[in-house]
Amino acid sequence: MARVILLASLARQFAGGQEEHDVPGLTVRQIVRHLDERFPGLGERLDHGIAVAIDGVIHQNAWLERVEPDSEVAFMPAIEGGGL
Amino acid sequence: MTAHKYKWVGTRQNRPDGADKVTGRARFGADFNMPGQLVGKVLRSPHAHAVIKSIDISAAAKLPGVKAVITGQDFPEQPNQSMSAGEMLVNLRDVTRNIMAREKALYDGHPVAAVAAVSESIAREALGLIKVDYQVLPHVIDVDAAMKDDAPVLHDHLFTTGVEPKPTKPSNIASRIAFTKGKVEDGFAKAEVVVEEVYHTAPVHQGYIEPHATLASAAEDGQVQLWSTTQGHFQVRGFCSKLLNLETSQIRVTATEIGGGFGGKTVVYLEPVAIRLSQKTGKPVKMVMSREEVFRASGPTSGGRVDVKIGAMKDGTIVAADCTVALQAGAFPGSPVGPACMTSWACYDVENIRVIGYDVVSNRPKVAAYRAPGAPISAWGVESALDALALKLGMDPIELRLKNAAKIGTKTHYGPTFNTIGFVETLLAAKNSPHYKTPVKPGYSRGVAAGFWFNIGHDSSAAAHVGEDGTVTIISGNPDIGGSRASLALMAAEELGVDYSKVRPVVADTASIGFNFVTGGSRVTFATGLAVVNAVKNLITELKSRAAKIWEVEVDAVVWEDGMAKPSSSNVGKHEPLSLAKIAAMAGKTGGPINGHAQLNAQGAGPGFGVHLVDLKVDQDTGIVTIDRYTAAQDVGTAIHPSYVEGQLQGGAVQGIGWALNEEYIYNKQGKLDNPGFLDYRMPVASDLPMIETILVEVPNPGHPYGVRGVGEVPIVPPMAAIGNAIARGTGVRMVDLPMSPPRLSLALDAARPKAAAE
Amino acid sequence: MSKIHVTTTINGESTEFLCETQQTMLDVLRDNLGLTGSKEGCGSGDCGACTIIADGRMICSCLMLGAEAEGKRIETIEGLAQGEKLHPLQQKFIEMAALQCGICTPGFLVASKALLDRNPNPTETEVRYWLAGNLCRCTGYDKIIRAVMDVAAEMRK
Amino acid sequence: MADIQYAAPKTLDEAVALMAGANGKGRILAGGTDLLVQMRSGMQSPGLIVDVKKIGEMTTIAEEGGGFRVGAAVSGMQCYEHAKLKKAWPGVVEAINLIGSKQIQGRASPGGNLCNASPAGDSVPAMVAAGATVTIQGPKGRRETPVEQVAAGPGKTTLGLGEIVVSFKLPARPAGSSDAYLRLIPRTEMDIAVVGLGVSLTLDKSGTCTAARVGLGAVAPTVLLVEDAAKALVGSKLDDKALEAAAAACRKACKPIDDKRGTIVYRTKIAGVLLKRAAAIAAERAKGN
Repeated sequence: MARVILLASLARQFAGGQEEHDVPGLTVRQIVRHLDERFPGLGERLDHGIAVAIDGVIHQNAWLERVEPDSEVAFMPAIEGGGL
Repeated sequence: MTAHKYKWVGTRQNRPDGADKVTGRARFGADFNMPGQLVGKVLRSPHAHAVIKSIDISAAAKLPGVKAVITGQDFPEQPNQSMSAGEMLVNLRDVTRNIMAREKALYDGHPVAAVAAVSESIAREALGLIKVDYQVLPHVIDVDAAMKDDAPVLHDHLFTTGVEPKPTKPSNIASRIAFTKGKVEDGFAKAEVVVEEVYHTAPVHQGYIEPHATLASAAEDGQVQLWSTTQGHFQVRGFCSKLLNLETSQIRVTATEIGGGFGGKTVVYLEPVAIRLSQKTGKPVKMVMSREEVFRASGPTSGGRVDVKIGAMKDGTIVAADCTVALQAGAFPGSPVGPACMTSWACYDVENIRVIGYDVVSNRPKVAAYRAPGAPISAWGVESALDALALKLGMDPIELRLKNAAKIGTKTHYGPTFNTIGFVETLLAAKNSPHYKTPVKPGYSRGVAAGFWFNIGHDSSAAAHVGEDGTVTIISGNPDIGGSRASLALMAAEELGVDYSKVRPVVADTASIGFNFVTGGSRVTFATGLAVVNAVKNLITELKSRAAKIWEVEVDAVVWEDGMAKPSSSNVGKHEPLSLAKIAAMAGKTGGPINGHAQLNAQGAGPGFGVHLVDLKVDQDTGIVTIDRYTAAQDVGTAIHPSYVEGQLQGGAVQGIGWALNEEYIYNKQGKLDNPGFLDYRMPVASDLPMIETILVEVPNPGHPYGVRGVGEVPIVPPMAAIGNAIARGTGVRMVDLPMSPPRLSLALDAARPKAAAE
Repeated sequence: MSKIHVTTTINGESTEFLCETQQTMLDVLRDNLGLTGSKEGCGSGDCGACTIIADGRMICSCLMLGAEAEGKRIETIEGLAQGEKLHPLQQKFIEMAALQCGICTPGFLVASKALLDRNPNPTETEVRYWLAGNLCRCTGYDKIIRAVMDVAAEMRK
Repeated sequence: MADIQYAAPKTLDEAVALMAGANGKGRILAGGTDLLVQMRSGMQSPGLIVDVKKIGEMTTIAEEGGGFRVGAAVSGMQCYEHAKLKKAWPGVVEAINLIGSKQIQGRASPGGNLCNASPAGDSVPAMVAAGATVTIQGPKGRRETPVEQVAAGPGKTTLGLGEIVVSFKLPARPAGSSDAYLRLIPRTEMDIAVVGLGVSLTLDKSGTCTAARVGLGAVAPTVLLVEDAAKALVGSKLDDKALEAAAAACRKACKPIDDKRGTIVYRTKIAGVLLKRAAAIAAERAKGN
């Protein structure tokens, strides 16, 4: 079970305000699928403009990234760069 | 420095495009021309907010030499939803209205029509013949005013998202976002010291010296060739394909050399217009913005309001951190309020945090990214408030930050827990710097501030081609703004074990290499660097297999060392090492050309932290600030080319100094920009500045083979607060609004000295 | 539109061109003569990217009419290198990373040459004030100033 | 687009005839640093451009009756390189040399700065303080007028049709005289004066101020000659009381506006600050002469 952390706003919108959830899954995609089963609509929302940090390492457009059973999986707004 | 670990990485080689750029040979956006090209020009709204009742182009179209006149109606309507264009999430309904107004003009300078003519002067004359019937509406510029209930509303379809219950009437507040960690109320309840203040920043422009420019050639069969000065030619392709209903394969975009971007050249303004004009005329169309157009109509960054409240214990431990950030998005939603909120407290390990953000539209050009988008705005508030706290506690400002510094294992308020980061190391480097150890000169004062940026990875493609003489071409797809060709070539030479001079990096067009995300987010040396390293690894695998064929041994009997194939052990048999040149010379016999390639969505970009120190003097009579000494320390991972890393720190710091002291968009009562030029939009000049000292703290990023962290954006985050903090410590006056320009600072100083003010 | 015939000398070459009255020297260099090394950053004399030398004086070519070039000696960035050899300033700018994007570089080089031609031993302050009319947004000026000081020192040797 | 004519006459008479014949659409081109910017922005659309830089009298600096005659079209750099002029009128030369960047100084002229009639022109307050007169030639011949009487308001002059400002006459200086010009700008270079102030004064052997003139720019529609400030200085040893009185006179003379470059409050305050600082510099220099 990975420890999933949702943005406050997403938690309020989809998960009755609860920000932390234990979710099974070996990849980000599997985690998102499980979340969507629990909170219908959340999966689709997480597909757009959302990045995911697995154990503190930010991934953009991650789908197949591996998630360890004890991983922290935090969903956060995607970051666009300002450039040099 | 970790340079000694490597032969090439960490050395200061001449950039591959150096000679072109010091001789005037390098071709930038406006330097491209085609036979028979037309000149394209844009007619812009003189009003900040107006309904466009009608546009009469007949007189302009009749003018001899005018080949086409277009308006918003010449572009297909777009759905009101976010979708990706060149991997960027954008609302195309808004983008198509930003490149050419439809129902309304939403800011001074908003394009309303465009012409293509045989000469510049005829094009200008034609613009004067276009009759636009405007119904002028009340306008709103500032974020505070735009959020008021009775403010003029820009978009009737805009209802604030992220609030419950859903609003029933439209407003200028596009969205509300919130981030929480712990319970901020509990933190304040136990806090022994509290500081609270409201800070503002003025909108500022990226200020790249090269105006936007493009050259479009659309053929009758629908194929388009485009030259554009951009940070991302693949994004230009993506935007243009969506906005003009063209297939990406039909558009070939070549990125010209680019004269600065800083985030402002990640979107499109002229490109779709030039293509449409070229389609209509069957001729190439060149468009170049004037400096005035750049200021009035290309993406500046937000002005904003930051409400900050910090609760701490007497020993300096911060127990509660609260801030609300409201940012101007310009005429359409999409300010960098997200990153502004996420970066606000990212430097600090605080138990209870609440951050609320508002994305607010107003009658200004749609903001574009600007170096660490949003972060400098929240940092101005947070880092100023921290200094006020340090003064209240009688604590050294670096000690206060050390006491609360984020480190590995710190859980951020936006979700993730930090992996390996270098904030503590950077604070210590600043604390132990010659600058900080030197006593402040009499009449001067010293300020300190910190800054954070995530840095990003994202999509990159690269290829490595071996020539018949064994030299190597490295092909990638990111415009080189600050020396990235050099850093990519250094990593390629290091990986391949050959001389830097044997590796030639080129930036390919959209048809000649796979997709690459923008040059931005401090990603190129990290992400495209990773793609280049992987392409070279892929090449080495091929080189080993060719050597194996030549020696008639198994592939695993061959190793690659110092740029040569060697037998893995003596029992492989006696074989003279094969150099790249030798293998290349026999390529035909062993299977043909030898190339490597790689494509990836780079993950694990390491965040960067900066700490800046400034000594300055305030002229008590005039409010003029003189910067005497400046040091920028930053966690840079590994400095691949130290000179260009230092350059990023120095350039970012000076942009921040401009933001702090003089740069601002000034609007008149009619909502027209009053200072659309370099004379009155006051960017720092050489005589305003001292040398900018740099300290490169190298905490390698575990997510990159050479430990690269992005370095370009962090340096613009700390300067404003560092300068404000120095002013507060020197004069006792805490400035809360940017810029701290002479009239504004003088007024504040006089207010603190009633007698002087009475003069 | 009647055009003006101008005979001038550009980088040592006798040159003739036709221009309209309102065409600036920068327009003429870039559009009529294909010398695009001089850049237009503002068109109002505020950025220095179009700096050239006319009869020994450094000026903004965006604030000079093409017609005024009649009989003048014009020097541009394209004339700085001699054959295969870069000017010491050009070489030093590359070696010391005194450019990032490079758009302001031609103007800085021409202005720096004009400075060293009249003052081979400038102080840092003199260099900073001499180059105050050249905007650079990338470098923070630090490496540019160092490069000019270095070249001055070497040329004095 | 209207065809713009260009002429570069070698004599003043030709230039005057050309300007007189251009029925108001003629524009003088000296350094062009204002004219070309205004043409680009559409503020000016001349029918004829008269380049006066081939006219010797307008492009030379000559010593005359112990003073100097400065051609209206000489560049700031030319003035800067004229050692004697710099020695006698350091403030005037400083002021001319503050017009724009080094690039601009290679072109911009005191005549253009005066005739552009911007209240913020840097050279004008120094010329006013210096008591400079201008020589004007027109269809009706030549006339002389004090420099402060050329500008009529922002962008407007008192010049008649066909009249051209030919040169500036800077008078001879008694011993113990000098001048100074200071301006306030937000940056160290490349800005238009928020306030500009020129002081010219003469001190006797005891250090008492026997003559003074003060020119004040960017605080009113035209550059001001502040006689009350001069009165406050004359007869004093430039002590704090006299300086404060002169500063007060300068503040009193201000009729500024709020704009992108400064506020009424700020400009008024700075006028006083600059008077004190410029007077101190001028006095220090005067002691040396």
